Amino acid sequence: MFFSKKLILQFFSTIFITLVFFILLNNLIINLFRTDMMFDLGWLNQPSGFALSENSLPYNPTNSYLWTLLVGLSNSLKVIFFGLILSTIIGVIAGASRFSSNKLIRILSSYYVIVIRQIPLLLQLLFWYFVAFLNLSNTPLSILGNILTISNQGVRLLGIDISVEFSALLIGLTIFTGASIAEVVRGGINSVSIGQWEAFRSLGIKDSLGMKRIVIPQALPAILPGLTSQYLNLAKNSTLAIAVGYPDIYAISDTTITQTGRAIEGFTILLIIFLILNLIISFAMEVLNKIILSKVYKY
Amino acid sequence: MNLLKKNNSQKDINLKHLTTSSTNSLPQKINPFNIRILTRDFFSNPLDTTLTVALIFISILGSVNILEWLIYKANWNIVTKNINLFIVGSYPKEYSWRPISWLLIILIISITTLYTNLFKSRRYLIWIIIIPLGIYLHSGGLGLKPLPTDIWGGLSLTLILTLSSGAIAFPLGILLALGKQSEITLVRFVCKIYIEVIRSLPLIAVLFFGQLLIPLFLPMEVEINRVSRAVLAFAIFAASYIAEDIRGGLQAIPKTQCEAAEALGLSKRQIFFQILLPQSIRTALPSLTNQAIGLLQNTSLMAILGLVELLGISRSLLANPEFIGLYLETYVWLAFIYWIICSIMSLLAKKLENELRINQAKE
Amino acid sequence: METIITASKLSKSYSLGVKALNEVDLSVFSGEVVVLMGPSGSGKSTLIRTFNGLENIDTGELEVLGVRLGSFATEKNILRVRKKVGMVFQQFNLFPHLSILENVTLAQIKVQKVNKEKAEAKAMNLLKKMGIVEQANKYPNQLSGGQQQRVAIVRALALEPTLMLFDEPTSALDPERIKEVLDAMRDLAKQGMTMVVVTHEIGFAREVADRVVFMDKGKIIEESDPKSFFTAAKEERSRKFLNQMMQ
Amino acid sequence: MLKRLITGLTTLAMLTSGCATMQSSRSSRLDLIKKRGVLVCGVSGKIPGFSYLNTQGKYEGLDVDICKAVASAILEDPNKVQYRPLTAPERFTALKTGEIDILSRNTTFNLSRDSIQGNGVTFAPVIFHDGQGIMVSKASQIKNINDLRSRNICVGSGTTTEQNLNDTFQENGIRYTPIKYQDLNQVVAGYLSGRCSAMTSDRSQLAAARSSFSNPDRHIILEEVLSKEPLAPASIGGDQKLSDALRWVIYTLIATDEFGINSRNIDTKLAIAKSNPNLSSLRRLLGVDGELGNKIGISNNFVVNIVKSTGNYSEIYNRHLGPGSNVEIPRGLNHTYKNGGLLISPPFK
Repeated sequence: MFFSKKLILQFFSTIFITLVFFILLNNLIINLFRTDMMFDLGWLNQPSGFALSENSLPYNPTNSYLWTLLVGLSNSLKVIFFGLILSTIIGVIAGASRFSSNKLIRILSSYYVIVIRQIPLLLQLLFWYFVAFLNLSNTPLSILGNILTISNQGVRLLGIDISVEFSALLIGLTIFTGASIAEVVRGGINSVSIGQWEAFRSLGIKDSLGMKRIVIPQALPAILPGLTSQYLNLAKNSTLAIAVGYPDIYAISDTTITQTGRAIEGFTILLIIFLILNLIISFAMEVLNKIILSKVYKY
Repeated sequence: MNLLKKNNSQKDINLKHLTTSSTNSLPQKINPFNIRILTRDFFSNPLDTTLTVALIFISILGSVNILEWLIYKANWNIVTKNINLFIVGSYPKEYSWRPISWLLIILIISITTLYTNLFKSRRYLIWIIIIPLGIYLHSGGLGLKPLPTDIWGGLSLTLILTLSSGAIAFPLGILLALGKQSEITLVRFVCKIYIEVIRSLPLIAVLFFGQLLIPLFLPMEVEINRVSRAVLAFAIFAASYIAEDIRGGLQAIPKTQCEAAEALGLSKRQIFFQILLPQSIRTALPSLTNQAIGLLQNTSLMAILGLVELLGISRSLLANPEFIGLYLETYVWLAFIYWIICSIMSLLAKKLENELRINQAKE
Repeated sequence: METIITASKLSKSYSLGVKALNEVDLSVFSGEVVVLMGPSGSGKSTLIRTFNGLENIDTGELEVLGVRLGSFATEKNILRVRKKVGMVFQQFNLFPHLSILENVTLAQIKVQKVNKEKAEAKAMNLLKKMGIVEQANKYPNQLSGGQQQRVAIVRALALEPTLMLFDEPTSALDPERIKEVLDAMRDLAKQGMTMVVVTHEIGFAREVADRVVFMDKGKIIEESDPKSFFTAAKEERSRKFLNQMMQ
Repeated sequence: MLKRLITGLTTLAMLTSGCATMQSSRSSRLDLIKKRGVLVCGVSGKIPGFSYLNTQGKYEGLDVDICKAVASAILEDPNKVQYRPLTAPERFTALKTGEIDILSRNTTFNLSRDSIQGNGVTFAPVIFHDGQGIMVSKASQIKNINDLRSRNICVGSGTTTEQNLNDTFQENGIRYTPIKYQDLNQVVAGYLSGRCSAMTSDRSQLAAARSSFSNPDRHIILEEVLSKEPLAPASIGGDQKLSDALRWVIYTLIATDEFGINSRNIDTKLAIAKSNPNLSSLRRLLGVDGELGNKIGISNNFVVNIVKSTGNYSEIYNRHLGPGSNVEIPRGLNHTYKNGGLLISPPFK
């Protein structure tokens, strides 16, 4: 035989994949042509004509669709950024609480994880927004003096105004992601051998200190990959903003697609944005991973 | 060898140990009313005591309020008056026995799987038959009156979406995992791109693609209904995650397994399907369980895209003037249903895990 | 002679109902070296771990260095005992992310509140005595098993304990590394340290031990001086065990 | 394992083969509907009075009755309809991809939606003349849109409502904050909770929403109308057969209203028309003479079928929006021209 079996297989599979690809592309072109909607990005420069409830970048409705999408992205980044920080704090506390000497804390933290993870995130977001926040009173309720005031008009923290849509989304995402991070942290701590616990305990070191100095540093290599995927999940889940009226990138793409009818283009832009967002988070976590590992294991 | 064994047993202790307090390392026969145990678990130092007292106070206050609301304040009319809508959506009354009996069959099989040993050897076959049976009972044909997919709804639609997309995503995920390790460059490349792209997209975007853009990639004559498009979109999404889980399982298998199988003269295909795949699935089972539960929960996103599954039907009901404003009741009720189903799924997965472990031990 | 450990009728069972300790009575006196022997699962490891509160007992009375460690001892009491009792494990259990020096100084600084310079000076001194001072800035996994176990001994000694517990300290070592650890323990015994050692090393027991305690199935079967134990064990089970060990 | 794989693949095959139906691209959708024996109608499903799910799990409302009228004209059976609940953003795409045959979902008729370069659909005659309004609580003391300066306004996203709101306020130089929701009942929830000082939507929907409040008297709809909102059903552009049929179904509802023909007297009227050759316009309308139905590709007695199943426009209106219904909206512009409204039907000739 002149051609090896492998080469023939390679040849046919290549043909097959190319064929499928072209059939799909062909259908797309025919369908776009039929509806007079050939791929075109010119509309990005037209004014969007819709107002936004909040914007992290300067914005008014005469700005172009392109700028509107960027404002949406900045709104997304805002909720993702604070979500990452808060859910990490909650997740680490809840995960470490599973090893508390107080049984009640152990029970409560395990119930937190069980309950939150058995209920769809979308349902939780709807709850936080339509039940928890919108049922607040109209007149601001002050907590801790004037540090935090909340009403159904918004939250004011240290003089900074935060919308209820943002707050509900942030709390929902944080509590949901926090539960997953708690599991990651628990798994990481469990991966540290029992001998390490016994060793620091027999040196007279208390559990709280041992956890901080001995266990967590060794658990980090097991925790970080899980943490990365939870961060990515949080970024992706932030698109559920649309259900609580927060103008994130997905909500704005959705409105844009409705107004312009440019579904393929709008979707492509969304796809690219999320590919980049993923790359950024993965890259940042990889760098963090390396820094932490080199700090923890100096050899 | 001896040393290795010791290590293992130590690991086992590890898990139990770490969940108990600092002063004892192994669970023991305890009398729950022993005052000294209470001291150790709840009041071992002043900080603990304060926390315990505060937490007990908050829990009692919370439970009293919640119970009061559940029993006296809540208006459960939206649930009691619409229970059939929650279960089968707007499926016509005269035919609603079809989805209901399907749900009952699932419930019965779940219970027998969990608590009895009936049909043990054929159990997986029964679980696979459930899916076409559900589609048949819902859509009709072959003696049953055909009914279109757009009247499907409620809990039965949620389960149809979950089970059918899972049934597609699982083999597709395995194929992708296999493809990612293929020797053929283009296959490897395509699988890799597919997995990476889908995993980086939010589910809502994939579902949007499924609902509005899939038709653009098909010839004009081909019309796929909404439910199938949703199933397809969920399958496309879940497969990429399953592929990564399976791949993780494959990587966890020691190389010696492969070498041993090769030494026995098994072909490549035999090695994959008989040695590697079963082991990797066993390893990946906990994460696959999470995927399955996630899939069920994620079907609720279809409410945003206009299907009247469990959450969608609730949103329609909340538009009815009679039930306006009953958000909390509705959401608590939905959370309860999702919680029950997810718990059943976890129990089933645990059972499967145990059975696989026993099988492994027998081997 | 001062009593270091007084144990009476110690019992402990795991959830499966197996009695790990069954009414064990034992006293250890100051300056004494007691070797615990017995087949695996005999309860000797459980017993030694109750002495610093790593395991707690179900019933019975236990007093270590004058502190009561009965069932459900308070956290405070346990910490008090642990500060005075050093322990060396089969798997060394060094902290892999800390250097040798940090391993030895951590508890001094955090528990005894000694300042860093003093702690390091003391650590270097002890490492020097143990012959591993040149390893001070390395990390545990760069050391051989024998070296690691000697670091573990130093780590315990740095807290100036009154009692040292050894839980099979040589079982995880390569045969050629066993001697260096046993030598270190021998030196320690010569300096008059009170030691409880779980080991299968008959030579060590014969030479160093003041007393050999033989356990089986959670009970103390025989307690005698090493000479009479190894030459003329009284109990059938002890003889059987020794026969197996000699082969 | 292999078995499991094969079963999975067969399921896939079953699903795809069972669900894919072939449809000719050349012929009109009207023929497809006839062949299929069922009309696929896109509705909202969440607007009281127009289309919503009743406790029996059936859709109900003015928009739904339009679907029924079309089904009884084309398929001679008002029940041969599949309803697709659609969100505002997806409705035109659904029409374009052929997912639905007709759209009957509170859709505002305007140029860009009608044109090829825009959304590319063809509108049927207007079935409900509406205008966008703003509802506020009486207690707020808001009297006109100027009082809404830098207030929050709840609005449904992806709708012309959103654009109209923006246009009006921008023209008047009034700054405001839109809080956008996905469907009307969420807009209502946002408004009632006090998240917004006002909510905006079509006046009919505002009235419908208000009627469901526990204290309807505490809310008022401002006099100002932000825009004309002629709501009309639609079909895909470039399919004249279907759009003609749809158009004349709507005119039937209006014409029978003008003639005073309703579901109670239709049999009498038909008997009169049959027995009296002089009543030529009535005879044509009821399909006794003139083969009118054939000309638009449906049966000649389509008018009779429609009136028998849904009644005339007044009957439909009164059932869902009239006095005593759940959602009471004053009829206003939606009377026939004879009664001072805007509804008029060209002659059935």
